[in-house]
Formats: sequence, structure tokens, C-alpha cells
Amino acid sequence: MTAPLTERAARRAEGDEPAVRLDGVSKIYGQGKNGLLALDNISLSVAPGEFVSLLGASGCGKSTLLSLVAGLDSPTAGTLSVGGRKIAMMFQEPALFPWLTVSANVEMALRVQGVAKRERRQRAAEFLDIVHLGGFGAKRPHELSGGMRQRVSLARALAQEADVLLMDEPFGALDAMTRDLLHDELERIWQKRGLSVLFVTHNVREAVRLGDRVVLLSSRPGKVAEEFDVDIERPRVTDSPEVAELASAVTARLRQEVLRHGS
Amino acid sequence: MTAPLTERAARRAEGDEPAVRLDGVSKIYGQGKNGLLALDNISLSVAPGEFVSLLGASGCGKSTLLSLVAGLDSPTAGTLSVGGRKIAMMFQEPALFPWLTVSANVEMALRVQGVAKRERRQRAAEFLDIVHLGGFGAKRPHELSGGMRQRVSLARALAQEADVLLMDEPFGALDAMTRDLLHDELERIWQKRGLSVLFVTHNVREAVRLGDRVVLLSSRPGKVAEEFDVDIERPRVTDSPEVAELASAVTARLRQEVLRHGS
Amino acid sequence: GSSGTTGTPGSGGSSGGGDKLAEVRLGYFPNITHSTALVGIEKGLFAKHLGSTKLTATTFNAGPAAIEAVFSGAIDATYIGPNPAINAWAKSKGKAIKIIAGAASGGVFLVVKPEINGVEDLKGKKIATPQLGNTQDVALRYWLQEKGLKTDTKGGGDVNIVPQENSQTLQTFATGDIDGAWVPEPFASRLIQESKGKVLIDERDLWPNKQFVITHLIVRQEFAAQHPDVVKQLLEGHVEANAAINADPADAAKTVNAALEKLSGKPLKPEVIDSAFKNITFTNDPIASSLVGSADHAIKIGLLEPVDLNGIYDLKTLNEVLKAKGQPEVADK
Amino acid sequence: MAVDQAPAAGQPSDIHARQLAGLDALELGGGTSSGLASRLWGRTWPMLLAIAIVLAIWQGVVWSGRWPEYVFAGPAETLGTLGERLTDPEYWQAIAVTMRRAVTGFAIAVVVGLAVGAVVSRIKVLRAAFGSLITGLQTMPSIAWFPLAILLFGLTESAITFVVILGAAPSIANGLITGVDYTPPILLRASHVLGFRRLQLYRHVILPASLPSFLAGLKQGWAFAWRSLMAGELVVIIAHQSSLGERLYYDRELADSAGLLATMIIILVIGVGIDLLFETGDNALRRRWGLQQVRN
Amino acid sequence: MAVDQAPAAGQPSDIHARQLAGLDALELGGGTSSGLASRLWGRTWPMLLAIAIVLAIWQGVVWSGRWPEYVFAGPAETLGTLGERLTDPEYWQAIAVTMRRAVTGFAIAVVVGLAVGAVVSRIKVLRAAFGSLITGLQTMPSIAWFPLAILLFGLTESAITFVVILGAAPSIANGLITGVDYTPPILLRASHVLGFRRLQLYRHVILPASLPSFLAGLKQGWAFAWRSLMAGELVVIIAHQSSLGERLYYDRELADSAGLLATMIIILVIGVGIDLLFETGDNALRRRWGLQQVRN
Ligand SMILES: Nc1ncnc2c1ncn2[C@@H]1O[C@H](COP(=O)(O)OP(=O)(O)OP(=O)(O)O)[C@@H](O)[C@H]1O
Ligand SMILES: Nc1ncnc2c1ncn2[C@@H]1O[C@H](COP(=O)(O)OP(=O)(O)OP(=O)(O)O)[C@@H](O)[C@H]1O
Ligand SMILES: [Mg+2]
Ligand SMILES: [Mg+2]
Repeated sequence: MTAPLTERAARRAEGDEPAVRLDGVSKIYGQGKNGLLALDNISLSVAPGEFVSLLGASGCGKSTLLSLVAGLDSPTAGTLSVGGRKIAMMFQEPALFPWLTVSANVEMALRVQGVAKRERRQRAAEFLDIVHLGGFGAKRPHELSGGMRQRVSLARALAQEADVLLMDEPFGALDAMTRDLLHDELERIWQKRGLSVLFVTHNVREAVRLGDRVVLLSSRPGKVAEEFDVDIERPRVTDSPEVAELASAVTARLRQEVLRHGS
Repeated sequence: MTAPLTERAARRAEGDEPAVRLDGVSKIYGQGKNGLLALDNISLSVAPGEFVSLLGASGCGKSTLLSLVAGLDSPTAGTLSVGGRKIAMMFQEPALFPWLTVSANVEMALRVQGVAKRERRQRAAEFLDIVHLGGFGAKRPHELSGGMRQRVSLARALAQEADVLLMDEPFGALDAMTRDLLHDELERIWQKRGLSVLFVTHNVREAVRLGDRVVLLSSRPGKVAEEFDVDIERPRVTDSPEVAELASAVTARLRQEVLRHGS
Repeated sequence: GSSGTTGTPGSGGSSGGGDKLAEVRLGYFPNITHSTALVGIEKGLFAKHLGSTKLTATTFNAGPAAIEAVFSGAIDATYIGPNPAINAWAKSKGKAIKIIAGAASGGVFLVVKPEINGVEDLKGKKIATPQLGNTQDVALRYWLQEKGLKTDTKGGGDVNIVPQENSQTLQTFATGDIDGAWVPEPFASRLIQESKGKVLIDERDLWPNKQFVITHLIVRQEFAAQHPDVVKQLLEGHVEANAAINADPADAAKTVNAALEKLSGKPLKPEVIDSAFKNITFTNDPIASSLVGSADHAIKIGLLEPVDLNGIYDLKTLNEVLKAKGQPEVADK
Repeated sequence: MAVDQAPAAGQPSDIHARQLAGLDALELGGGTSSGLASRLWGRTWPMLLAIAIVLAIWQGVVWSGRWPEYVFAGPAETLGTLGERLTDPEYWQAIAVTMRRAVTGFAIAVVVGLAVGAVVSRIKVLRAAFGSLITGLQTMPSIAWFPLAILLFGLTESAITFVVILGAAPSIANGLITGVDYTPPILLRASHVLGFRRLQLYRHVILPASLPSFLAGLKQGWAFAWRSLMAGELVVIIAHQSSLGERLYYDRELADSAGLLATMIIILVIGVGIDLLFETGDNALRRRWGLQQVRN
Repeated sequence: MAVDQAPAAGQPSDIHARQLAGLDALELGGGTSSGLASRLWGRTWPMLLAIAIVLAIWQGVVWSGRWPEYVFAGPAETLGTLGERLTDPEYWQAIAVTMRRAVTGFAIAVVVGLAVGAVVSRIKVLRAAFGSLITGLQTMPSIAWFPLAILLFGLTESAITFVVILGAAPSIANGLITGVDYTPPILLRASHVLGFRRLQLYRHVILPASLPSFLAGLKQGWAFAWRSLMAGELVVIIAHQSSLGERLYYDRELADSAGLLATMIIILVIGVGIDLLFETGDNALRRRWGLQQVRN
């Protein structure tokens, strides 16, 4: 179980050191008049152990935000801090190493940690089980379907055992059933490890189902449009009326955002 | 407007020549004991002008089916015919040419048809407008977000002006708003051109929203588990109760399929 | 720097600076004009005189590599043609080498197509030489100049001179790309026998006493200074080898051909080696006048910067050896 | 239009049949459906046919009488000479000596090339300083290096090896650098997030990702090594060790057309053999990366 | 822990700073933030430094007195010789002649290599028949070709060009073949669906997709062409045309250490210059493909 909502909200309000903190972060791609302002003065923080869902129209800057947090790119302006925490990331594409087997791909996350070979293999198998790819360890990425690759990528990110987990549309290529199963698994692992999660998705119900908080980004440039606290008791069910209700509120707000910017 | 449902159903029943016809098609990847039976004795046909949605768990063989129809691979057993029709396909990945600009990527579809340069550029711009990427023609694929790339890929597939359109999770990386807008566009083009569409998705509502028929595949091996005729008047709305109702019926059946095969 | 060769692998084997040198390294070409070396090595004549000093023979295929080896101290002495010797002398400003004996003379011809009957027919023809500025090249140009025909180093003029490797000359003469060639043995004999060439000029006829140097023996100065005894022993072998050739040319030819086969995998045809052997004189005399004369010619036709050849010869030891054998001494002028 | 019928083996007819024929050309060496013997034969007969055609043309030219036999030897004479040589144990020794030198030199060149390529491709300043020098070195004819080689190593095999390394290492380094440059950024980003840095990043990600290009560089490097060796074996002749380079020289020196052609055949055969080795590696790589599976 | 503060220019501190430093090494030549002049300088100073270091070491070796000056000329003497030559118009002519031959031969080799690579990479039978022969040909020393070249073309420039082409074309073909082999299957599948077949497929998809590897092949091909040319310019000396290869040969012939080193420097400078051209192309390519944007 997570901490009661009020407690978490209080912790955030009290200025307890956040796991991820962005202060007036902007990101411009390119230069001069070709420059594209992808993120504009974003301030956002994720408390330790908090699960934040990130929603926004296509191209609004969600992936950009994650790669700034992961340290893969530097902001054009503003301050960003993760307080020295270890960060795991699941990219929008599977980003698997084509020359390695599925199992070896997951093991790569353990390799840097200096885990011995035998244990590596065993733990990789466990993580593959979690994503329902038990028997596929010996295959190569090109022998998998799109959704299976995405799950390998998830297994690899989980295997990193980081403090902060960044996920970019992790379940986009999965059917509703598999998705539900993985929601449960992810929630379980998040709670067990006390992870801080920044979770990008286009599925509003998914965002509400999983998040302690849902952050809405507006488009061009990306700004924080609104934040919703999700005050629904866990365990939650995607099809529950509470989730549906909040989801439709968020959707309405999102629609408003998209329409405001025109097509 | 499409032909009335009864008429279409009748046409199918009468054995009118289908646009795509699979007869007992099987596909085995690899050989011997390493072989994987991806599709098992699939019989399926798509009538001219019909919109068929294809649903199934991750890894059940949907992409495999599409690549057989596109002639990118040959079935291990069974007969497949498209009656000489021209086929366009949108892959699960964007599959853009990294060395070409966005506009040139769309133009590639017109290039084979021998369209002159000026017209090519103009028509590419039109298709980019359709997918809401008006100003992005001069960018390169790596400068786009995931969802934008997917839309470029859609624009390219539409630009092919084929008789049969195969789409593999075309809107998987898009937010709900953009998705809705593109549903309308796709429906419009489909009706205008009289396309036959085979549409893979994980979103059951989307399948119902768009399809004349929803085909459910079971997993390992992929077989046709059930077909649903969608008897809802167009124009349809994703959030309408009719769509929701049929969608939950389909979901229930899908859940049953997935559970039957275990995790 | 006089520290010269220290540290060069196996340099001189001068291990202790003691009385007896462990090894002397001699270079030569697997070539008929180097028969002195071939016979001397095959018949063990060098070894006989060197005693406990081991003879390590190294073959080269071209002058530059041999000179590079001498310069770097990788060999101590080598048989070599006149041009590389002059170049080495000039480049090192007289510091690197000395000529200590002659080895062979003669054996160079102008071979032409049968339809060419005299110098007047050469106008507008293509004649090959082994290499721009080498002895044969200089000889041809000087001779043509004396005959009133103009040439230039760019292949123009009345007669087009095309420098090319001798082996290639065999081919281009056969295919008719060239009309003649000023070449040494055994290529001259091969041109005559294989491609029906005919001799227009025997270079011997152009020199006083019908003698001009084609091969001689040079030594690294430093080595000579450190091991005069070894140089003397080498020369004793050298003189004996030449004597052996001249005593029984037929047998020497056989020995040479056997050695060539061993080194190059294929013997010369008997006719070729016999005819070539007849055209070469093996002599200890370096025929200093021809070296100096050739250099003068080269300077005259502008192929050589004036170079002071004074002191290039050191024939004192050779003369000692010859004297001891009761043979006539040779001169360095 | 009637429904197309095709056998159960699964040749879709109509437009597909044609499309597949087009794609078939892409799928090379991946014929896993036939037995080993027939695959070997499928691999061999085109080669044999090619050889037969070359021999026929060659004989034709000789019979045309365009050039005398001693200038351009015919197949019969050449193959006779070749046969003679191949029955001579000394010739085999010459080949062995050359192969030993080639392999030694190449092996060291691989190490050197790998090290240089690794350092230059990853360190900006070194790249700017030496990047272009690598190609510069490649264009330097081996012959120019020999004076230096002899100065440094004397008339030893090391001098030859030195020149061989100078010939091959730049190619190998360049192959690696190209591979590194074209490593897909997403893989670099993924490994950065996974925590790979510096040497580990290099070993576990960049090197394997560059393998195809590196392999191509190795192949070129071998060719450079071999050519440098042929030149080197002339300049530094080591007593009691006949070598292929020397043989080649003498064949030319003696204007022995049949001998020269025989030596050329030997060199070609060795070159083709080595290429087959590289090809095996390359095929294995492509299979692992899923690059042979063009059609699914 | 206090919140990290960083300047607005955006250096994230802490762990990120370190991570970025690591990734910075990946981002070569992409420094778009500085002006042209400072970028040129950033490109130049490491080279100049490298040259200075090489000169210093060279002078050091000479001063050590290990070898006499006539065996191993020092920088001063060498640069003097170089200066002398560069003021001699004939020397420039020699360079021009060689460059003309190199460019001509290379241009033809590109066409030949492209054609051969195209055909061999796409047609299964030809691949089996000739694929390995290409590397075989690469390993053949140029010198072995000259007798044939002269038979075919006489003592003309065509004979040199022939050997240059034989040297360079295999590399170029091999580069293309590697590129074709490693073209991402998804792009081939996409273009097949788009309707690209045969020549169109080749021109619009396979060729551009193979470009990086092809470019690497071109670079290697240039090196082979150049080396073959150096050998060829000795064998076939053509009237009225002094050339760099000839100069190199005579420098060695005359045991002219300073001259040899000067010629080597010229060759290196030309090689580096050509490489810079290739690099420009390569950078443009990488920019277009988005391969320089490692960090986003
Ligand atoms: N490397 C780049 N160079 C230039 N522009 C870029 C680059 N990457 C992203 N952009 C631009 O930045 C904006 C935000 O992109 P980003 O990938 O962050 O969007 P996103 O929110 O992840 O969208 P999606 O939901 O479609 O994945 C887009 O307009 C995109 O065109
Ligand atoms: N090239 C291949 N080689 C071997 N096996 C393959 C190959 N491609 C697909 N498969 C296997 O075939 C099965 C079906 O794959 P397919 O890609 O058709 O699934 P899918 O229905 O599209 O799944 P998803 O929804 O995840 O994209 C999977 O089990 C996969 O592992
Ligand atoms: Mg994104
Ligand atoms: Mg799929």
C-alpha cells in the first residue's frame, strides 16, 4: 500500500526533497529561426515514491521531457535535479540491441551492476516472466512481435533496479488484457521498491489507473496545463466508475487544450 | 456513405470476388523443432470496399498476417489472393527513410507512380495536412516525435492510392484527440475511394468505431476465434453507447481467449 | 655521428671488440653480373678465407634496398652496380662507403629490331633503358649525342628513350612497343634469342680497352675501419672467385645457373647463360676510368649534379691481396 | 476473376508471385530449406562455371595468336607450370612463409587498428588531430616505408611486419571509426541510461554495433596487408626463406609469363579463400542481426 | 540535499554533468553553437599540435645522433628540400599529372565498382560466382597486372589507368555490397510495398541506404587507387610527364633521405586533403540521417 494521499500531498507541499525536480526548464531544438521551442518554462517535481502520469497531445514534448530527466540531453534554460538518484528509462521505441538475445538484452541492465553471469541469467528470466515472455529468452529481437519487443524493453528497464523509472508509452503496443496484467505488475513493483515513476501515456484511463497524480502538458510549446490529484483508493480497476469519471474530466480538459491550439 | 449492411453481408455470402482472400493459410517461422507456428489455417476474406478490424493478443500473428497479404512473405501452406489489386501498407513501426525529409518520404509513394516533381510535392503537402503535420514537410524523421512519425507513415500509405490498405496499429502512438480526428479522416478517405481496409489495433473501441466487421484472432497459434459484424450506423462516435456496448462484448470474448491460453 | 650502427640488430656482430669478428654480412643480387658472389658463395671461397667469421649472405633485387641496408648498418659489404655506388657516395658526402674491388665488366648491348641497320634508322624510334640516369641510360644518351641525335630526359627528341625495368623490356620488345633497348646481360641475350633482336652496339666498343665496370664490391667505411682483416679475407675470397670463373667459365656458368635456380626458382636457358657469360669479363679491376667517365658523361648531358668522386676507391687492400698472389695491381684512376 | 489456386507449398500466385521473385534476389545465402550438400553445390557451381568461362576466354585469346606464347602463356602451359610448382615442397614452403607473415602482421594490425580506431573515434581532440592522417597513411605506398623499416629493424622479418602493419592498421581503424560513427543513436541512448560508460560502453555496445563495418574494414585491411607483404618480401629477402612475393618478382624479372600467371592464380585462390572466411563471419552476423530475413 | 543550482545556459549539475561529459565525446563535429571561425580553429589546432609534436620527436631522434643525417634527414633539411621543390614549377606539374591520373582512374573505378557492386550484390548467381573474387582481386599486387596492362594498352597512360581501376574498383564494389547487405530490412519491406522494384528500388532505396558504407568503400578505394598509381607511374613512364610516383622512385634510387621524406610529406598532405573531402561528405550524411544528434 502507498502512503495515504493526504500524507503524500502534504509531503510534496512541505518541500520535502523531491526525487525529480524541474525548475523553469525550457528546451529549444535547433538554432535561430529554425529553432523549435519544445518545452517552455516547465516546473514539475516528483516526490520519492510518487507515480506521476504525463499526458499531452502528440508532439507536445513528453519524450523530450523524459530525456532531459534521464540526462540524455541538457535543457536550454532552467534547472534540473535528480539528487544523484539512479534512473531507469523505457524508451518510446523498444531500443533493443539487435545482436543480443532477448535474455541477454535484459541482462545488459544487470551487467553494469556487476552481477555474476549465472545470477544475471536467472534474474533476467524472472523479469521476462513478469512481462509474460517466459519462453522467449533465447530468441532474438527480430523474431518477436512489436508488442513483445516492447515488453522486453520493459523487463530491461525493471531489471535496472533504479530509484526513478521513466516510461515513455510503455504499453502502447499491447492489447487490453496484457496491459491490465502489466498494470498490476508495475503497481506491485512500484510499491515494493518505493520507486518514483514518471509515466507517459496517451491512454487517459491508464494514466488515472496508475498515477498518484496526472500532469497535463499543452502543446507547442509544451507547458504544464493542469495537474490532477488522483484520489482513488488502490487497488484500482481500469474499468471502475471512479477511474472513468476522473478520466473523462481529464479528457475534457485535454480536448480543450488540443482545440485551443487548433489543428 | 457505405452500402447498407445487409447488402454488404449479402455480397460476402454470395461469393462475390473478395478483395483479399485467405484460404487455410498457415505460417511457420523457422524450421523443425525450432519452428514456430504463427498462423494456423486461417481463412478470411475482405470484400471490396469493406473495412475489417483485426484484434488479438500481443504476438498472436496479426503483423504476420498483414505481411502475407502484402506479399512480403509467403505462407507455409494455404492459398492467398488479392486479385491483382494494388496494396498499400502502414507498418507497425514508422519505417521512414531516414535520409529523406518528411515531405520526400511521402513523395516516395508517388514517385513509383511516375508523378511529376511539382505535383508530387503538392500532393505530399496535402496528405501531410490531412495528418495534421502541415508545417513539417522540410523536417527529417529524426526531428519528429514518435506520434508524428507514425502520422507521416500514415500519410505515405494514403498517398499510395492503393485498392487495399493494410494498417498495423496505425494510431497506437497518438493521443485520443488526434486519434479521433484521424478516425474521421480515414473514414472519409475510405468511403471516397472505396478502399478495402484490414486494420490491426489493440483498441477495441477503435476497432468497433471503424470496422464493418471485427475479426478476433486467438493466440499461439493464431486462428480466427470469432467475427463480429458491426451493425452501427455511420457516422459513429467512439464514445457512443452503441460502440461501447459492442466493444465490451468483444472485450469479454477477447479476455476469454487470452485467459484460455494462459499467461 | 660516428655512433653509427650501435644498436642496429646484429650489427657486425662486433660483440667484444675482440680479435675475431663473429659474422660478416655480404649483399649481392641473384644476377649473372654478380657471378663473382654467386661462385664465391657456392664454392665456399669466402668461407675458406674468413675462417671462423661466419659469412651471412643477403640477396637484394635492386640497388636502393642494398644501399639502404648498408646505410642502416644491416649489411657490411655488397656487390652493386656503379650508379647506386655513386649515389651512396654522393649522398653521404663520401662518408658511408668505399669501392674496394671490381667484379665484372662488359655485357651491355644495344639490341634493336632487325630492320634497324644503323644509327640513322633510330630517328623517331623508341629505345628502352633500365632506368633514367643509370649507366646504360647515360651511355645511350651520350652515344646518341655524339652521333648528333638529340634526346631529352622527358622522352622527347630525335630518339625517344623510355626507361623501364629490364623484365618489362623483354615484353614490350616482343609486342613491338619499343624498337630497341640498351640493356645488360642476360636480357640482351634473351632479346636476341627469344625476340629475334639484333645487336647494333656492343658497349665495350665505346670504351678504351673495351672495358667498363658493371659490378663492383663496396664496403661500409665504418666496418672497413673496424675490421680491416675481415675486409682483406673477403677480398681474398673475391679474387679467388674471379680466378675460378676465368679458369673454367663453363663450370662457373653451371654453378651460377644452379645458384640462380635455387634463388629464383628457375634457371636461365643454357644458350642464354652461355652467350651472356661470354660477353662479360670478370675482373678485379674496378676500371675506375669508366666510372669517372660515365659520371662525366652524365654530368655533360645534365643527368647528374657535379660530384667529386675523389676517394671513392680504396684499393689498397685489394692490391695487397693481388700482390701476394703475384697478380697485377689495379689503379684507382 | 477466378480465385487463384496455388500448391500447398505456398506459392501465392498472381502479383505476389512476381513480387516474391523480386524479393528472392535479396535473400542470399539463407537457403535453409535444402540439405548441406545441395547448398554447398549451389554455392560452388556458379564459381566453377565462372572459372570455366574465364578459361575459355583465355584460351580463345591465346588461340587468336594475338601475342606470342612466351609473352602471354595459355591455360594449358600455365596450369602445367602451376602443377609443377604445387608438387614442389619448396613452393609450398614459400606459400607457408608468406601466409605466416601475412597472418602475423595482420593479427598485430588488428590489435593496433582496434586500439587506434577506438581511441580516435571516441576522443574528439585526437579525432581532429589524427583522424585524417589515418587515410593519409593508407595512401602511402609501402615502398616509401622501407627505408625507415630497415633503419628500425634491419633486414629482418620485423621490417616486413612493420610495413604490413602500416598497410593494414589504417583500414581496420577506419572500418571501426565508420562503425562507431554510424552506431544508431537510440542504442547509445539506451546504453547510457543502462549505465554503460567509457570502456564498458565501448566493449558491450559500440564494438558489437560497429561489427559489420569493422568486418568490412578487416577485409580491406587484409588486402592492404597482403599487398604490402608482396612488396616487402622483395625488399627484405631473408636467407633460406623463399616466399610468394619473391616468386612473383622473379616470375616478372624472368619475364616468365606462365610462371607469373601461375603465381597470380595462387594469390587469387588465397584471396578468395580468405574472403570465404570473412563471408562466413559476415553471414553469421547477418543471421544474428536478422538481416537475412528480408521477407518476414 | 539542497536543490542544485546551475546557470541558465543549462548545465545540469550533479550526476547529469558527469553523464553529459561522457556523451560529449560522442558528439563530434556537431558544434553548431560557435561561429565558423572558431569551429575551424577547433578543427585545426589539434592538427597543428599533432604536427608540432611529430616534428619535435623527429628532431629529437635526429639530434640523438642515432643515425647519420644522410641516412635519416632532419626536419630542417627535409623542409628545406620540400620548399625548394615547391618553388619548382616542374614539381607542381608532376603533382598535377599524378592527381589527374588518380582522379581519372578513380572516377572510372567508381563507375565500374558501382556497376559491379550493384550487379553482384543483387543477383544471387553472380554473387556466388564472383563475390569472393572481388576480394581476391583486391589482394593482387598491382605489379602483377602490369604485364597484362601493357599487353592490352601498350606503354600508354591507359595501362596505368587500367591498373588503378583494378586496384580501386574492388574496394568500391565491396563497400557497396556491405551497404546493401546491411540495409535495414524494414526499409526494403517498406519500399517493396511502395512498389519499388529492381532499378528503381536500387536507385531510390538501396543506394541511399548503403551510402555510409559506400562512402567508406570509396575512401578505401581511393587509397588503393593511389597506391596502384604510385606503382604504375614507375612501370609505365610516359614521355614529357614527370609524376609523383616517379619522384618517389628516384628519391629512393638516389638514396636521398631528405627528398624521400619530402615526397612522403606531399603524399600525406594530399591523402589528408582527400580525406577531409570525404569527411565533409560523411558529416553531411550523418547530419541528414540524424546520427550526430546523439543526445536527444
Ligand atoms: N531531435 C530533434 N530535433 C528537432 N526537433 C525535435 C527533436 N526531437 C523532437 N523534436 C520536436 O520537439 C517536439 C516534441 O517532441 P517529443 O518527441 O518530445 O514529443 P512527444 O510529446 O513525445 O510526442 P509523441 O506523443 O508523439 O511521442 C516535436 O515538435 C518534435 O518535432
Ligand atoms: N521473423 C520472425 N522470425 C521468427 N518468429 C517470428 C518472426 N516474426 C514474428 N515471429 C513470431 O510470430 C508470432 C507472431 O508475431 P506477429 O508479429 O505477427 O504478432 P502480432 O500479432 O503482430 O503482435 P503485436 O501485437 O505484439 O505486434 C510471435 O510469436 C513472434 O515471436
Ligand atoms: Mg514521444
Ligand atoms: Mg504486430
